[in-house]
Amino acid sequence: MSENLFAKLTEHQLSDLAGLGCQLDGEGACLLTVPAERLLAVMKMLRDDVASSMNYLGDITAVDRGEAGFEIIYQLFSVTRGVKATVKVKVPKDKPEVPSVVSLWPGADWMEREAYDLMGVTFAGHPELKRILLDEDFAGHPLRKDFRMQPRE
Amino acid sequence: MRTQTYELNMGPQHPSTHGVLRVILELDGETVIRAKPVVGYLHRGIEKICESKSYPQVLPYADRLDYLHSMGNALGLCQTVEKLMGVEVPERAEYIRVIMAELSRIASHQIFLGSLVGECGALTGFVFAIRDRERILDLFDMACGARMTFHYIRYGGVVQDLPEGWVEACRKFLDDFDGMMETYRNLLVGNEILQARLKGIAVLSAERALAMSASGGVLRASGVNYDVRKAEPYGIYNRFDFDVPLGTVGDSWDRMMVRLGEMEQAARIVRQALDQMPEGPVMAKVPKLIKPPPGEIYHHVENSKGDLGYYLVSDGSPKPYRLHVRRPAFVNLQLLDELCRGYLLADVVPILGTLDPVLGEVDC
Amino acid sequence: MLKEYFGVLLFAGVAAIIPLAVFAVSYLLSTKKDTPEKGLAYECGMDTRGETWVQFKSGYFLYALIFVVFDVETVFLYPWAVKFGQLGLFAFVEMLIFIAILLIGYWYAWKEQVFRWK
Amino acid sequence: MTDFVNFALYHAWLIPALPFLAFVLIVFGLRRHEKAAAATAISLTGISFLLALGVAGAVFSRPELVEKPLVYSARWFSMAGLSVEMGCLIDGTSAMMLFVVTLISTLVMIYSTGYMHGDEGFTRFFAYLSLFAASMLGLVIATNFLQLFVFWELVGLCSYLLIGYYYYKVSAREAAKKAFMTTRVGDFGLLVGIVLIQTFLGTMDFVELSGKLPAFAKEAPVLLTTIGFLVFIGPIGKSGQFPLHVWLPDAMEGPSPVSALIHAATMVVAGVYLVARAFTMFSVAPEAQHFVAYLGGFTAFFAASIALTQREMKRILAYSTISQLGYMIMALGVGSLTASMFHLMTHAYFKALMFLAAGSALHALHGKADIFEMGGLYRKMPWTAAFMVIGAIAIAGIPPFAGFWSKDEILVMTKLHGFTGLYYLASVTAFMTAFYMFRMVFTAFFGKENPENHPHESPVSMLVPMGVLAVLSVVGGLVGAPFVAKGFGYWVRYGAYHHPEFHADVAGISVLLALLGIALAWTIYGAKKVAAKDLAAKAGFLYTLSYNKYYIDELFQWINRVFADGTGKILYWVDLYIVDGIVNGLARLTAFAGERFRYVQNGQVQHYALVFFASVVFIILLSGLLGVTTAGVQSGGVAG
Amino acid sequence: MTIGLEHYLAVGAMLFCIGLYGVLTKRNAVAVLMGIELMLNSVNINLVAFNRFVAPADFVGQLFAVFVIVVAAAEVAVGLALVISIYRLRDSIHVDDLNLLKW
Amino acid sequence: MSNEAVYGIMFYLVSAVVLLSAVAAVTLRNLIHAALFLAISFVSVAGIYVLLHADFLAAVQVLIYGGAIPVLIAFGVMLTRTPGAAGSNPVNTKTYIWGLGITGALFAVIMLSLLKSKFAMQGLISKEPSIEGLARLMLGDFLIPFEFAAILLLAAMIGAIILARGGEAK
Amino acid sequence: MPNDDILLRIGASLRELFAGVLPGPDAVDVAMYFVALIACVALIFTNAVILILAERKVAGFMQSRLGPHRLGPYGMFQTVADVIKLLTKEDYRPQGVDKWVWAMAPVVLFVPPVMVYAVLPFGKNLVPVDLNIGIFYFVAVSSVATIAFLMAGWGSNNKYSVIGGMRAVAQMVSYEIPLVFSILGVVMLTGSLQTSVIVEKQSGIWFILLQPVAFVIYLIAAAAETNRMPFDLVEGESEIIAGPFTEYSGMRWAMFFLAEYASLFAVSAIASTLFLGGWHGPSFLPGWVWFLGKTYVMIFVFMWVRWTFPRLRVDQLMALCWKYLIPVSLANILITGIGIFAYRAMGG
Repeated sequence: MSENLFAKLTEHQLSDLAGLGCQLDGEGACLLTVPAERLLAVMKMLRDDVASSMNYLGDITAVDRGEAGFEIIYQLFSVTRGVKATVKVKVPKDKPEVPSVVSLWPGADWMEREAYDLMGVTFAGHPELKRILLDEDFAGHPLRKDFRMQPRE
Repeated sequence: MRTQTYELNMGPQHPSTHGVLRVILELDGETVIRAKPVVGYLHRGIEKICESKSYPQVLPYADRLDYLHSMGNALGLCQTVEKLMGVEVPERAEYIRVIMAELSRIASHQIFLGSLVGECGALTGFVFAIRDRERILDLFDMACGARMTFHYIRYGGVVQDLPEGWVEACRKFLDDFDGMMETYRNLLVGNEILQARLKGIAVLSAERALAMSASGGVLRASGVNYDVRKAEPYGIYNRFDFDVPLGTVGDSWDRMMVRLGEMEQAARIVRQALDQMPEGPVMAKVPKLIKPPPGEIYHHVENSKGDLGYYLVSDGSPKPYRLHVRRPAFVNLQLLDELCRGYLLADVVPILGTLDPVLGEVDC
Repeated sequence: MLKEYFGVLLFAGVAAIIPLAVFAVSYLLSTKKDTPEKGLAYECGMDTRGETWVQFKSGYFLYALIFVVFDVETVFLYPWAVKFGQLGLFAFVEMLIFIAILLIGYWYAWKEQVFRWK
Repeated sequence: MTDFVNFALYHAWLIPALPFLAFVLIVFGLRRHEKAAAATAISLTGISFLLALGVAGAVFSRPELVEKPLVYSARWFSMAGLSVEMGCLIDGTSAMMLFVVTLISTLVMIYSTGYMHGDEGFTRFFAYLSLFAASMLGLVIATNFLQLFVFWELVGLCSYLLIGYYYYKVSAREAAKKAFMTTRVGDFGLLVGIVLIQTFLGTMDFVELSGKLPAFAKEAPVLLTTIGFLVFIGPIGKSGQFPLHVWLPDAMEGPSPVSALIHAATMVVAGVYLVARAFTMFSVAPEAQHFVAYLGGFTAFFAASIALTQREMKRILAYSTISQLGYMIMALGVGSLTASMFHLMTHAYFKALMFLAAGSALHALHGKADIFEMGGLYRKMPWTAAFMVIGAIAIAGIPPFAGFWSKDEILVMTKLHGFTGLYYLASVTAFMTAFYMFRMVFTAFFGKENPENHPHESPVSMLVPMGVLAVLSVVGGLVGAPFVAKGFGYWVRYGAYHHPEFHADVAGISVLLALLGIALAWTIYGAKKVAAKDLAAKAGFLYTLSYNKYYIDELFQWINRVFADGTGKILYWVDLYIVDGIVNGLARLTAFAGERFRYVQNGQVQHYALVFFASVVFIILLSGLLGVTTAGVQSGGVAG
Repeated sequence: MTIGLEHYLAVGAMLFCIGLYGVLTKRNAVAVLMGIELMLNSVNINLVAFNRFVAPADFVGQLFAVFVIVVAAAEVAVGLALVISIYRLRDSIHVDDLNLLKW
Repeated sequence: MSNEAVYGIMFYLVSAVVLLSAVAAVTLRNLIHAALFLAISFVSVAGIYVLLHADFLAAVQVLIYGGAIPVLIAFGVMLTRTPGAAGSNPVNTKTYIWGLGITGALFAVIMLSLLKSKFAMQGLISKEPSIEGLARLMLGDFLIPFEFAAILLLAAMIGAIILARGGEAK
Repeated sequence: MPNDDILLRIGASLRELFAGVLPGPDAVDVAMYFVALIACVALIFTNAVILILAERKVAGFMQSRLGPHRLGPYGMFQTVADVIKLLTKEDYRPQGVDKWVWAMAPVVLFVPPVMVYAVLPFGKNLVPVDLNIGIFYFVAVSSVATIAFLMAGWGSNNKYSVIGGMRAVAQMVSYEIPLVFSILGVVMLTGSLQTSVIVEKQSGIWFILLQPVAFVIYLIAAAAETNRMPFDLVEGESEIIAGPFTEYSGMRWAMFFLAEYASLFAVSAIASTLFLGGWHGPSFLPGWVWFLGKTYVMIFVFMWVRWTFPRLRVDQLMALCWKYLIPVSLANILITGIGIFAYRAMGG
């Protein structure tokens, strides 16, 4: 399935994506690594383009790569065309910020909040970027590798 | 009149919020202005814990996500790890897994159905559903000795082969199951009051459902044909002949009916699996120390709540570097606010019921 | 007649005394251990936010209003029903007119969607 | 014949009842059947007319009725100390009124079948007309003040309905409201007067009253005068006397037949008729009577001076009505019931005729009202023009037309009873009447045609009633001419019969003045020898004043505004400076009292309740002190 | 000592005055309405008492009491509706804040 | 104990309940308490009716004043709530003194005139059950008031609906 | 007086006993009222115990399970154990409640159903207080129960309670009208409000046959009046916890239940009085056995309904009452009237 999209993208949009400075990485899944500033444009293209029409945002998560910064990973599907893609954004450790995709997929709301809550990645433009699972006054972001659990007293 | 609106807490300690969900209702009289779900009361930090556990130690946590559909959760995680490691699962184990996952789906939907009508006041319906669910739990009990957190599906297969007489017991259950469905339909579907309570309530359009990343019965009730078992058949699901029940309106009633249909389809799959199931080993050769190669993978399965996904990052060590769970109930729960708005206080509980959240999964 | 109503009064008095007596017994038998948490108003485990004495929409009032009108109507209907056998057709027509007049109001309320919960 | 006459006499109540029946039938059964509705209304009113003829015949055959009216009545309701009856009072005056009202009503209804043809509310209109006629007839046969008042109010209601007939027009709504409100002012005075009559004289019956009044006049002349004034406020409102005349010109917003009915036969003459009915009272209260005379005279002159400059045809007619009503009222005031009633009758003929003719013209011109936009109508509408000319001659007082005889009678009576000033004023008014009437006739019906207009003669159904009225306008006055023995004055009179005498000087002067007026009108508007504009410019201030109706409407608006806002301001000012000024100057005790007094009108219910119950306590104490303790209960309490 | 008409009338008078006190001195419009209801009740006591002691053969007094109850029900319905509508407009139900009769 | 004495005791008992709860209804500072005491007072008035042999009327009193009007008043209170129930029924200080005075004065004059009055009394009690007597009167001599009662109720109902809905119609 | 009726015999002998001790027949009558009262109270308490157990057993039966079965034979002592537990539970008052209003609500709720027992015709000559306005008395007295819900809702200082209280009142007042109107049909047939007379008139034919519509309306309205399923929105536990009862515990809470079962019995008994011929039945059993039997059948119907239907939503509840029951009940009155005239015209 994923090869399907890869093929289609090569036909229609490959040049565009190349022009945007994206890499296409076809290891088992269609993986697009996108710089943060291009994320919204690429996402919008993926959602609205007829070939891909990624109308379903599956998942948003973040991975702490230590000194290499954070990776934010989006899982996209097209319910209509049956294709899927993974979009990855790398952000530096000291400034983990990506644009929010809530404007494209309203369902991204809680997923982004969760990633923010647990990993400390900021989603610029999110309507209500607050902690969701943890207390408002919780210090730190537990899924970061440098987070140390406080022993319970 | 300029009635002042007021806030009303529903939960976390409330008889019908499916656990420790808290909904802050803003009401005008009895009309819901806003229904803000507050989650996290059951947050255990499973994702963080997993990073410090070896892969076999991680597996029980999957059971504790959606504790009503443990088999499906474990199936998803095992398949994720197996996919990354490239392990081939024996045929018989694949069938057993499908049988268990689908039985688990039926059990989970029975809870859904029972609690939904029970919250609407039809306690007898609730009791019927729970009673029938016991039959499935008995089957699980026979297979693995547990009734809730089974730890039955393991990396490479299942922990042990089905005991003697299990298949017969399962067939017996399936034979009775048609009668159970008949009862549900008679008791619930034809009930005028229940129809009045659910029809036309909290209508969710297909576009909105997609945009909100809803999945499972919630999405399909709105008429979107998206079932991971069909869209990306994992395991051996492409060997079975089953339909995806779809709704037309997207109201609470459709969400209930879609799940009723899914129960029937699940039984259909189980029947086929029982018929096709070959003899053979139930466990692949898996190293004692599970060390998936470095890499990352996203794998998702259709569990009873919807699209359950695992995002696994391995650095080659015996412990996962990062394990993220895409919990369908968590994502679906976002819809509560917009579905409740404008309806009455009494509608909130059935609407929540049709979203079918399990807080163990929502809070992770 | 007064004697019968004395009996009714007895019933009322005893009916009021019974719960009080039961409470007294319960008070004697029960354990007592007060903690601050016990005394909190129940709101699903959270502290109550805002006024507990919530304000209501006039829908409730309208139901009560129409109820009062119908309730008063019954005051006339019962004597009529009792005397019905002896009163003849004329009284029946009179009562029909009476009800018809009130039905205008009922119809109006229906038309104004008073009976539709908002 | 005698049978019919007697039947009519003793069943005179049928005369109002039949139109009322028509009203009920139309409203409840014939809403959708135009022809049937019109036929019902016309036929039932026509029967009323026949009965009215019968009543008239009865009066002719039994002359004693003139002195001693026939009264029969039934108990309407009664309570302690008050018994009210409803019934019929038949004498010469009421017989005459019945005749006139039924006649005009019938004719107007016939006319309306043509005029209102195709109107949406055709049946509604006939229902209103029937009710209107019924109310007026009920008023005419009233035996007492209360019955009269009830019908008086009904007449007011109908006029409201009819003036506002085109309720979708803002102006019509406003006019109807204005008529209703203005006449209400008068009605209030009347009501107070009636209550006072009941209180002090113990009866409201006309016949009984006339017996009691002379004695009462000796006892309490001031009170009687007051009552007279109060009662007269009613006619001021109803009959459009200064300063409550403002509604009448606006009342032309109704359909033209309605105007004819209102101006000629019903509504407005109700006031005159009331004064006639209460003539005994005025005759023993000279101050009130003189007031009536002078107000009537002034109104006649005042309205005529406004009519001089108006441009709308119906408005001119309306002011002429006010003016003629002034004559009638004046005649009553100078003490001649006969003259007043005579003029009422003739005026009904020719004013109805003129309104119907005007309606015919407007009908043809689709509602164009300005006479200066008409011109030369006589070519296309010869009949209408002829009728209008007849009417104009009649109102101008040219012999032998009807108006001459009645107006002459009034002038003679005025002069004979020593109201010389009024006589001159009335004569000048007669001149002005002739002038403005012919101004209208010359401008609208003669002269150059307006090419924009495409008039056409009205249908027969409209012409026939006008024809009947035209004949009456010509010969109708002869019944009261001096050379007729036992003429009008014999049958309609108060007190002893005086045969009218021909006073050549009075008649000559009035005819001369009328001719002069016509000539002047011809000079200016017919032959255009003198430009009207120049005159207007020369008259300047007077013209503007007249054209704007002496700014009476504006005055009322101003008064209204000033009273609504101003009273509050004045009260506030009084409160602030006078009350507080005194308060500040006095001791604290007074300050406290002032504070309390302020509460008396602070709008708070509780304070009103306080005052109310304090008064209750006070009254009980008072009655207790006087020893009238609950006498009612002592005698047996609530009876079973 | 027999209980007679006067006793009931006295009770009625007391109830009336209590109600009147409420009407005159309460700020809350609902409380004022409550006072009026008390006054109406006192009237009913009087009516029934007179019925019982003065004309026991007939039930006119009781029938009038029924009518008074009807009026009272209508009064309280419209009164409260008024209060509610005033509250909606003015956000206050204190009668001393209301001076609608003032112009 | 003679029947008459029992009657006397009952009269004083019921009257005391009526009057005391009425006093509570007009003096309590908590409007809710006041309303509840009002209900008590109303229901006790039914006792007075029973003592006056008006059994049907007593039941009517309980039905209307025990079940209907307190509900209406309660909803009225709920709809027009003021923050805090405790001081929801304040006294109008501007009218208080005068109100008290006038009430007292009125009571005094009523009692005075009561003392001075004489009534023509009949001791017998009708054999006809009051409910039948009422029906006879209601549908006979008092037909017009009876139908007017319907019209009054109709008017009240429509008027109150219009008033109470007011701004909500949109 | 039939000698074979044990209750009547007991009554007669008690009367004799009192006549010997007490002065005058009036005092004896009053003493007999007291006896009846004691009997009624005993009935209420035993009933509550029995009905709670019955309810659980019925529920178990409906849901294909056993219900209580541990304590005593068939779990018969389960309720007793519950009562003991409730009696010994701590009786605490939450902070912020309006003390007296809160505390008196259960009492006020308990009084009306008990008072209704006064007019229940348990058998011929077995009416505790045979008022001649009996049924109207029932209507009047039971209408007071609304105040108790108001008090509980108001007094509890809890939002769920207030919502529940308001709902309770709106529901109870609404359903009072069809209830009252449905009774009216029977009153038109009998021409009397006296319960004993109403039963007496059913010696030939039970009114359920003449007034089937009224019977159905009565059942629905009575279920709503007693806040039974499917009209138990007052408690509506899935939304508003326990409505006005949220802040009650121990015996105070139990008192609400006691009141509920007392009134359940009362409305069932009234149903059998009005429609099912009361004490009439084949004479091999005494009348009061028939009466109680019919009443328990009615109670069973109520329980059956309760364990079958889901709860209505509040707007649907109101619509059912105002848009269906009231017009139908009014039409029933009309048709009854016409029917009576027609019957008379045919010479009946």
